[in-house]
Amino acid sequence: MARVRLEHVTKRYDDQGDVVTAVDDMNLDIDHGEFICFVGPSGCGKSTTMETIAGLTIPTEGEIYIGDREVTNLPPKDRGIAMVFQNIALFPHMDVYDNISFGLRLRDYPQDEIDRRVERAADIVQLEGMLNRMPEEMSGGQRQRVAIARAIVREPDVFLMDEPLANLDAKLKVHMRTELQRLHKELDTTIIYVTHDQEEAMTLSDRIAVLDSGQLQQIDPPLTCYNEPDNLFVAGFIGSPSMNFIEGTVTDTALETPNFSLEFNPTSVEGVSAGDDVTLGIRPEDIYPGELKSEVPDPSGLITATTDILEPMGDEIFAYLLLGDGETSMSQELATNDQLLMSIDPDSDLEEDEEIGVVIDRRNVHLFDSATGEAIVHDLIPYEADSTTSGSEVESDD
Amino acid sequence: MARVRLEHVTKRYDDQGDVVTAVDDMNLDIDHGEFICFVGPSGCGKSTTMETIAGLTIPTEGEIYIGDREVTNLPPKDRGIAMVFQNIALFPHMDVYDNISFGLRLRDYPQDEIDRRVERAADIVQLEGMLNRMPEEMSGGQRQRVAIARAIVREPDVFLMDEPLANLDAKLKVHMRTELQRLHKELDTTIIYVTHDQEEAMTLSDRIAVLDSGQLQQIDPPLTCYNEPDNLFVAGFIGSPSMNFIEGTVTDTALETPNFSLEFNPTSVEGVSAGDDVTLGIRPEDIYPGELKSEVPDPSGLITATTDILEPMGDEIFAYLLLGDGETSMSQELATNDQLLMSIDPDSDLEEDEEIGVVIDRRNVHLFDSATGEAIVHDLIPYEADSTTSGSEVESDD
Amino acid sequence: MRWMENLSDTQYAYLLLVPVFVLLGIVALYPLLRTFELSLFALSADFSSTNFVGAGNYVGLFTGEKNRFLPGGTTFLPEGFGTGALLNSALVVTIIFAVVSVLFETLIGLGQALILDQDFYGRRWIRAAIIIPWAVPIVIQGMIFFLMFNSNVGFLTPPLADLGLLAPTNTLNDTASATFIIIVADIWKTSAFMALLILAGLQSIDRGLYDVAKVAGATKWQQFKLITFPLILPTIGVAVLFRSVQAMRVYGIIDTVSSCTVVPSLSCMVVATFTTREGTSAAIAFVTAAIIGTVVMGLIVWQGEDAI
Amino acid sequence: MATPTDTQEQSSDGPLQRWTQSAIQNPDKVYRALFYAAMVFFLVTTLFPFYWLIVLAVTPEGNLLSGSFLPTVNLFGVSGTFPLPVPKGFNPGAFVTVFEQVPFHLYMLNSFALAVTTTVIVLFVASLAGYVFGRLRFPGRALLMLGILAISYFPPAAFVIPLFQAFAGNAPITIPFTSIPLFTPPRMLNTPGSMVLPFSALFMPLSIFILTTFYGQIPDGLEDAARVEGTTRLGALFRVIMPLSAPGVATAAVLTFIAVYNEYFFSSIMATSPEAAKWSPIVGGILSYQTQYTTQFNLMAAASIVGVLPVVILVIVAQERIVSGLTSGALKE
Amino acid sequence: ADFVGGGGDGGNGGSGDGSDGGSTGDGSGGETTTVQWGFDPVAVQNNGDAIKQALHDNGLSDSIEIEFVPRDQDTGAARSNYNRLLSAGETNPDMFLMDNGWTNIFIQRGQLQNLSQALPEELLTDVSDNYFSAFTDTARNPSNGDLFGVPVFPDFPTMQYRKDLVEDAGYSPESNNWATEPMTWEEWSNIAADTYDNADVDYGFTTQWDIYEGTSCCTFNEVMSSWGGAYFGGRDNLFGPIGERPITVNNEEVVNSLNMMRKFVHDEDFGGQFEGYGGGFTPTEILGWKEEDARAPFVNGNAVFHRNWPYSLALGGRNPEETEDPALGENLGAMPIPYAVSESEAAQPGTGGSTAALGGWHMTVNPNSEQLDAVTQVIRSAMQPDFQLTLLSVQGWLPPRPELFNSSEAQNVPVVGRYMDTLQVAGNNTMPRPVTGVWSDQSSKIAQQANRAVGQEASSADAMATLESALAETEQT
Ligand SMILES: Nc1ncnc2c1ncn2[C@@H]1O[C@H](COP(=O)(O)OP(=O)(O)OP(=O)(O)O)[C@@H](O)[C@H]1O
Ligand SMILES: Nc1ncnc2c1ncn2[C@@H]1O[C@H](COP(=O)(O)OP(=O)(O)OP(=O)(O)O)[C@@H](O)[C@H]1O
Ligand SMILES: [Mg+2]
Ligand SMILES: [Mg+2]
Repeated sequence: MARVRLEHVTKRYDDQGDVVTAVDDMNLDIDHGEFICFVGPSGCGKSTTMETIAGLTIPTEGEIYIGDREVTNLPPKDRGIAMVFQNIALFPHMDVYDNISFGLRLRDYPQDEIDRRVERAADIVQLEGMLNRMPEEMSGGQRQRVAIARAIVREPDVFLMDEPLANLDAKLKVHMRTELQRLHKELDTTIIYVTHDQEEAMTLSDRIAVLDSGQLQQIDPPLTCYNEPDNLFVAGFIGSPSMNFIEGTVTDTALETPNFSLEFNPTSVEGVSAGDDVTLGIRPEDIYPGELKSEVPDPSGLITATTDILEPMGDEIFAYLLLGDGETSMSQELATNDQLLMSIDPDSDLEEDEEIGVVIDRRNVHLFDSATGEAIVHDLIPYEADSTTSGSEVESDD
Repeated sequence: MARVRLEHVTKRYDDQGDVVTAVDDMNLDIDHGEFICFVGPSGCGKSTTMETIAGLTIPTEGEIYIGDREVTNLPPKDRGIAMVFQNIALFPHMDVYDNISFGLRLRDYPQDEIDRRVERAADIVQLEGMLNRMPEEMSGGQRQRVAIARAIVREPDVFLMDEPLANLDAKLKVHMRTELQRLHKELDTTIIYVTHDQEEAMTLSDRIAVLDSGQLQQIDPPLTCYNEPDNLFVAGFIGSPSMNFIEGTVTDTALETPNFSLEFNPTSVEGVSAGDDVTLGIRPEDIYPGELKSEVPDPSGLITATTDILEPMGDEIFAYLLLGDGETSMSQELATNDQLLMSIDPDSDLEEDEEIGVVIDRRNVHLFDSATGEAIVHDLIPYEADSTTSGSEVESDD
Repeated sequence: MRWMENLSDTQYAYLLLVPVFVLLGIVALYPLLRTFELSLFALSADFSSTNFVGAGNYVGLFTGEKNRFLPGGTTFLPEGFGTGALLNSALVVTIIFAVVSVLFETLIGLGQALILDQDFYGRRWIRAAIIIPWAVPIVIQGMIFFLMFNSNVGFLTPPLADLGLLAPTNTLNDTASATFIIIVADIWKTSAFMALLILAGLQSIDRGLYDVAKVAGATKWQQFKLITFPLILPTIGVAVLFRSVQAMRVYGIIDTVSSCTVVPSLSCMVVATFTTREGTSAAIAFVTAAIIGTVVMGLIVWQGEDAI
Repeated sequence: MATPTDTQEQSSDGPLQRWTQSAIQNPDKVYRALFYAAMVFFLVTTLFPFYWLIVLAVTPEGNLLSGSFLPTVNLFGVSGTFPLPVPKGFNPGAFVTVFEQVPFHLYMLNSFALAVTTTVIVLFVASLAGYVFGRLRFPGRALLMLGILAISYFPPAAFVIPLFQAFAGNAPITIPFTSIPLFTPPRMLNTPGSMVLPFSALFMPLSIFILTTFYGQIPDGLEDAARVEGTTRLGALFRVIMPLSAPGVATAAVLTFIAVYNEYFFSSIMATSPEAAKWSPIVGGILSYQTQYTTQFNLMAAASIVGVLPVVILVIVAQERIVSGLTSGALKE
Repeated sequence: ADFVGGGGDGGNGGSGDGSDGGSTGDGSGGETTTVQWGFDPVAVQNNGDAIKQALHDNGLSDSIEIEFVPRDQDTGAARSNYNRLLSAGETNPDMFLMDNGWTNIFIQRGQLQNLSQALPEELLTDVSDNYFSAFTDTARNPSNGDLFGVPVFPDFPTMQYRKDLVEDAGYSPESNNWATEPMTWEEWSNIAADTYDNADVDYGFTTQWDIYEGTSCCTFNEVMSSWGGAYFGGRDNLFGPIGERPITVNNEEVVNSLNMMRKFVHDEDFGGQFEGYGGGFTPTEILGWKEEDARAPFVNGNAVFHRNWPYSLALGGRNPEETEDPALGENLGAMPIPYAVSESEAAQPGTGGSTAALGGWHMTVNPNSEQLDAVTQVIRSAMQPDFQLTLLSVQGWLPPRPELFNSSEAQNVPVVGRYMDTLQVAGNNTMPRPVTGVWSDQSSKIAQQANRAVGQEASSADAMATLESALAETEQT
């Protein structure tokens, strides 16, 4: 039973007196058979957490349990894990076959069993003809696939995968994703997975763990993270393009922002009261051009905006809108009060530098406490009974 | 003037008698100041092509021109290029500052100029406080950012970037993308860029070059590649999730596929005649649930299908549909006659294993010659004058 | 084996070092202690027994009192600053030998290694050729050079004497000339040692780094200076360290080409007094080790603590 | 990556001009030329003494010490001294005599056996130490390394007397500075043990330092990967770190092997007489061509050529197995 | 006899690896006892079986088996080896062959079996009465005269020359009895210079003057003695007492002897002192020469005179037709080393006249040996004149008994036999090196200064002054 638990795990690197806390008091409880994705900005401690679970790094503090055993100080080989390394780490002196079969040979599997498994793994990662290549003779993606194959032949209790698909093309990624899901089911293993690809995190995981600066921000099923982010950080991090954030103040009847106001009744929403400073979060897909107002369940009033840049993405277009007389503010901060990103249908005939009106789906407006960043509410106007008549509200999706 | 031209460039590796053709008679003409993305499956020759341009690999055949000079045999240092390597390749014995400033120090830039540029580059890649770290003390993404910074401080005529953002999280990717675009404009350089991220390719590039098995498949602006793929390979490769392919035969009045038929007039479409074996391509966003039929400009007849798996992605849901009595065929081939992937609005209340009717937007149906894979037509029913009334056809985008 | 994996780094380190400790303890440490014990005794006047003299042997060395046991006119410390006095001093001769030979061996070895690191047709044969000197036993190396400069058949003395490098007659009994010849012989043989080690360092460098350097605009020289050299520096460090130590203990080649009377190295002094004056010999051995230790500490400090 | 292919074809200027022309266009040619010049220089300087050895070997014994090896040549009336030594007479029989006079092959076998055993022991023990010093940080590390290094400061003679007495096994070993007996060691004189043990100890420090350097440079990532795949730390050392440090390990092995193969000081002492049966090594064999007054330089030369060649061949073979630039492609750094 | 081991015919011995070492510690098992004898390696290799057989032929019981243990070729290495063996209390080998140059040091350190106690009286008397006494003295304890080694063979040099060349120059060695009547250096040098001028050879005289034991023990010692000089005031002080004997190297006679060598080499005149001498016929190369370097040109016909040991006679006297090595055959002549002052005029007691430096080897006994009786038997057999003649014939080793020099058997030994007369004269005029506990410290200092003087790096007087003070230091105890 490969339940994985981290209790108060902390890892500090002492880099010539200047201490880096890579993992900060991390508590995690991952069930047997779960598929967990770690996401978070670069340098937030994902790989380090993986390494402590693998036993490659001994945590400065805290304990780690796999199954029923405390494994904090157990060597990696006794933890029943297999790992795909972010840096790939193929053995350069071995060919692909030897790299893949390394772990099996260590465990003295019979030769035919090894052959069988290696073949199957090579098949899964589509490297059939390359078993005799040396790592240096392969492309980046091929190397990464070898690394994946090396882990999956082992069929361990826990898989640790650190960005295993980063160097693969979209098609192969999709393929590998399916294969990983199948493996996950077949082998009934626990998988801990680091990725920067939100789509991957969304499709693969049972729960997503969002990390920042070594701290766990939220761990929840993908849609929960998407729809009900615990705090500003998660809200901004999950979803691509990112959620729009606008600072505002709660009045008795509305939410006032520098460029527009949203009517709502503060008393109907728990945790909000007039006078509060809040940050408003709206996802790009919850903003609509004015002419579609009728189709939005709970539209806000028309907000005037100017289209700035249009980024066609094939299946959608990102429209960067400027609110009010706002200059394009390229600030790095979360809240970009004067800017809104809207995603629209590719057939749209919107032009750059056009003045348009947009509406916001108030049902999908998130509110966060500006001071702490904690989420207050995820639907400014809550879904009501009328949401059962969904048929009419569902927009055609293209 | 950093126009980059490849003429009949071929690169073969002789791997113990077994010849690998990494690049196969590649002809490319990249204008000064263009931003070109190379995309293609893993191992298709992207990195190798980059290396020949950089001068790290001498092509087996063919010539390379940068600006007005033939550079085929010129050493890399005289080509006026900077490169971000797929394998990152930081100098392990130098700290971040030294890694970034390497190229400048070689050219004896004055110290304050070096400091200025390093600082700026570190700023762009958000590594300000880490200039004294050694590579081994950094996370994967941080290393990659050092590699990017090392290239951008150089301000060369041509940038070669081999998956520079693969290990960065979505937010940072977006940030880096903007920065790269700005750099591109500011420095007026030519950028050749390898990526697996379609969004990246779409947003960044002036033209996308699609490679497969060492051969150039298509080089065109992003939307052209998306909307008018030259052949089955490009059609299947560009766009995520991938285009649906269904094999069919042309009759006098329609296109017959095993599970449905699309009415059309073969005579109205050049290159098609009754009796041809063709492959039908439909993107997931051009398939609609039956109830939205009215809103589709040129809908096909209702096609019955059963929902198989629903994959919620946050801003959309991928619905895997089974046509006819088709079993889930997990074939690796391009055409999956019994399966359709449809992307729908996340608010939809579709359930798994539900029998529904779907319609296809016939205007966006692509036809390919089944034998050669060449595209025949990209709009089965061509856009007509009525398409000017676009306002009504644009669906709300969420 | 499980318990081994659970040890802390320190425990694990010491555990793995046990075989080293055992081996070196038995075969190095124990004899050294015994030899040190010997160095505290001196032969009695009638040669039949030894007396405890404490540090007497050591003091005698530095006061010059023990010089009489050293071959020929050799002194331990120089007795003046004239050329003759300096070349009579075992310490000075040893240091001259070490400095000059190690310097040239490093340069030549580096050059050879750089060549061997290239890809070219027939590399394995060139490599063999360059290794040959190292495989030649010292006796033979001595014979080769002895016969090259021997007064009957040596053919190299006249041309080199014309250049003023060697004394034209009695060459192998002239300290300066003999030292020169011995240094050349040593360079011939041990440059290969340097070359082998440095070559190994070169071969361990990730070739990818050169790609980066090339693209960044590094010339060959800059690639060498900024990538190759810093990356092989630790290897060169080890090579120089050990060559210096070996050179400071030079004996065999002196004995075979010339003699310890003519080119008095420290090790020569140990061997020369070895059968007759154990105490003195042991004391010289320890003083030699101390001197080498001082030089090594110097090297380490000079190379930075990273050397260790 | 690859070396440029010289495909330029030039107009029909003089060859030198053509070369300069292309050299200017392609500085690699200049490097190449310099490279070959340097190579030839090194080849000549390293091989000349060896050539001299061959000259000595084939010169009949009686001619060795009389008359110059530089023959006077008379070319078109101008007589001068030929600048290269050439054999005075030709007697390849020396290579046969070498084996007739003493069982030289037995001496070679002795050396070979001693060298192989020592090399194996040294590599094993030094690998452990190299791993410890190269990859672990622990208190006392620098001090221990200095201590191990210090052993090589001592002239070999400093070890000999006590070791000989211990290996003679005639009297119990006493605690140094006392006469308290500990135990009587087994008699080891004239056995390989009495040579292999001191060799191992004395050649150990060099190998430890070499391996420390090389093992220290292997990226942690690869050791991590091996451990996750199921090796112990030691397993990772022998399966990944050692093979990856192949150039360093091979060099340590070659240096140790050759040093032991040609070692004479200890073996001449631990073999109480220079007989092949008493494990006297190759140099013992070579020296037996020397008698109180006469020295058969030709036989010594022939014997050393015979003795050196196997080592050189071994080295070539060993080196051949070492692939350059082993770490490339291993990691995304 | 091809005793230096050059020829291919020497393979009969099997280099001592045959005997399985079965004897080493396992006692004598009743019947046969094995006596191990550290022996000359070339002799073992070439004639080991013949020598063993000769021992048995001379009365050694068949129950005693001899096993020769070849020692190191280099005498210094052999000495170190034996020193180590004896200090480690080794019981094997039971007997050693020891160089007279260092036997004394083993005696002084008490590392050898006192044979005066161990051997039967008759053997001791035989040694005292019938052996070259100067040679035997190097095997005695100088303080009480106890015998620690029995001489096996002495070695003394002769002045060898090219009969054909001197005859061509008008001299007649036969009629002037060169072979047995020593001539003065003055006479000799004129002959040498004269012949050198008349012959087409590169060198008039080749000898050894390198910085090595051979110069201090022998070549310099000879020349010095023949001038009536000595290191430590004459023959009586050769073996001590250290520190109480005078140091006489800085005396006129020694300086003169060196100046004479300089005359030979550089044709220096020293204000007319050597006006009557021939000069300039000796190459500077002697400063770097040992025996073989000096012998090579001579035996190749490129020198007139040559000073060397009997082995050189044995090699060079061979018929050139019968050997591949260069040889001179009947053209090789030998005479005693010339002298400058007669014994009666000598400044130091016991010196003067023709002087041959004394080399040679003794058999000594390991005090830890567990089979002294068997060893005694071996010594007894090895002392038999017949055995000694066998050694002369198979190995070229001179007999240690003067009387044997005259025997017809000795005269009949091929090649060396021809020079027996000369060797006998040399044997009667030997001068041992002054071996004491400090000799090894002194030897290299002597050689170095002698070399410097003849090499003109310092005046002979300065060199000897330096040497005098250096020797004085070594004499302190
Ligand atoms: N040194 C080599 N020897 C043999 N084959 C090689 C060598 N280097 C590359 N190849 C092969 O050449 C092909 C192209 O490699 P390349 O690195 O250009 O691919 P890529 O398009 O960059 O792929 P990826 O996206 O996986 O990085 C691959 O099939 C690869 O296996
Ligand atoms: N050996 C080390 N010494 C000092 N700091 C380190 C060391 N290793 C990692 N760090 C730091 O610890 C932090 C966490 O690193 P980690 O590798 O876990 O990040 P990550 O979440 O995997 O990032 P990425 O997505 O970029 O791979 C980073 O800020 C990194 O710089
Ligand atoms: Mg990471
Ligand atoms: Mg690539």
